Amino acid sequence: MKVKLLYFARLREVFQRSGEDVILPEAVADVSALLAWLRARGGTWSAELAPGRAFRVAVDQEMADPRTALHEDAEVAIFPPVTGG
Amino acid sequence: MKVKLLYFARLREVFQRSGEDVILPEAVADVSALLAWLRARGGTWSAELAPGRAFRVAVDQEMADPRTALHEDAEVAIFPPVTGG
Amino acid sequence: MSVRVQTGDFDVGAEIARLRQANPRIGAVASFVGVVRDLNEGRSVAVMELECYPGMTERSIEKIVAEAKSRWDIFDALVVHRIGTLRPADQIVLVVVTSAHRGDAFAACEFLMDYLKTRAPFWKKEHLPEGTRWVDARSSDDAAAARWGS
Amino acid sequence: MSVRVQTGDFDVGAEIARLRQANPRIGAVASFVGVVRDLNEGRSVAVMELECYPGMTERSIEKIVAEAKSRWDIFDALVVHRIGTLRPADQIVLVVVTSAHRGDAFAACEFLMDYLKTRAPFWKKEHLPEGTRWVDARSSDDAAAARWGS
Repeated sequence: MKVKLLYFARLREVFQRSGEDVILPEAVADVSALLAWLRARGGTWSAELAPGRAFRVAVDQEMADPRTALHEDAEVAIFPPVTGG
Repeated sequence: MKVKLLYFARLREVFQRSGEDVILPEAVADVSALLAWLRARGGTWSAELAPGRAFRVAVDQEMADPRTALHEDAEVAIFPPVTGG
Repeated sequence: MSVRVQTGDFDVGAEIARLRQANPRIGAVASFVGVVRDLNEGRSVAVMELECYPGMTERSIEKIVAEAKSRWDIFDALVVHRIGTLRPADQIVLVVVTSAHRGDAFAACEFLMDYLKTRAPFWKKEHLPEGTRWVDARSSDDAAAARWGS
Repeated sequence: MSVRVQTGDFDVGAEIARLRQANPRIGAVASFVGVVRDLNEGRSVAVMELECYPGMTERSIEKIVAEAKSRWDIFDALVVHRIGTLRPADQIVLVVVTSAHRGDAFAACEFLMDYLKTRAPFWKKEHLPEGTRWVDARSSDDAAAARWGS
């Protein structure tokens, strides 16, 4: 399944990218599985996305939780807690 | 005792004057006595300033009550309840 | 602090800019503009007249501003209130409050407006199709002022 | 309803005038301007950068405005939020709410500001003398949003 990943603010800087198009294995069907898949990259990925770290996930521009399902061409954004204007 | 009387809004129109300089008898020393003295004029004065009618009195630009004392050259204003902007 | 009662109109943007000027600690500017509506209590209003008590009106507003400053952590407040003949869509009153944080700015601004509508010496006369009438004090405004526990 | 996220500055007076235009039933205009302070949590701030999530940021604010309209009796609301590089005294955010009466205008304006500061996707980076830092979410803002019981 192809999804678009977006990163904002501190996570954009730490991951050194604002986004990427990734092809997910069939087993990666929800946000929880996607995070595990990203953590498997190791390094900053496993550190920043570890359980207990403060980050948020949106799917198709709606706030998501670990059980939110993914779909072909989903836009998945990962970002720190918002800090307002 | 000489005092300056001011009337505002509806009372200015009913009394057909915006103010007047009056010489009060010696016995008229507070707001309550002043109102009785004005009511003694009869007509609209006794009607508009009757107990129970809605009006306010300020002495020297401070809200007053019946017991507020008058003094030489006091500025006494009588007006309807305020209605804001 | 600045309190003005005037017949002329005011420029909201210019007034806010002037109040903010030269205070880099301001983080929040709450403001309110009151406008003449074409309806009041269901009646069509063409023209209204606002009367004040020159001197006492300004002094009473200055006292209200001082009270707001003692109750909330605000830098400054501006009140501009018009008197004279006003028509629907005309601006009547402007309140601007500056603070470091929005909570104090909002609270002080609303507090000042509640007092202006209920306690400050202004009287309003409406020109209706069938003639003119002095507006009566409104109990809903009294209730708004009562919230502040004075 | 109007929601804009932009790098450029805004003109408070002109925005208020545009929102008021052609609605003679408006009696109350509450507005709020957020400004970059030269101090944040006691630290001197020279420059800050604001980042948004293009698309989601606008949509989330539009939803907040729709919620404000369902909660309070208001005519219209405008939100203008800047992103990019901002310096002390720069305007960051403008919220304007029009209503027949002041209570609804104030409440909706403060509600919108609380949500903008806590829920809308914006991230702030400060340039301090010793380097840059991403600002952490503040618990006082969370408390302000929690008041609205959502």
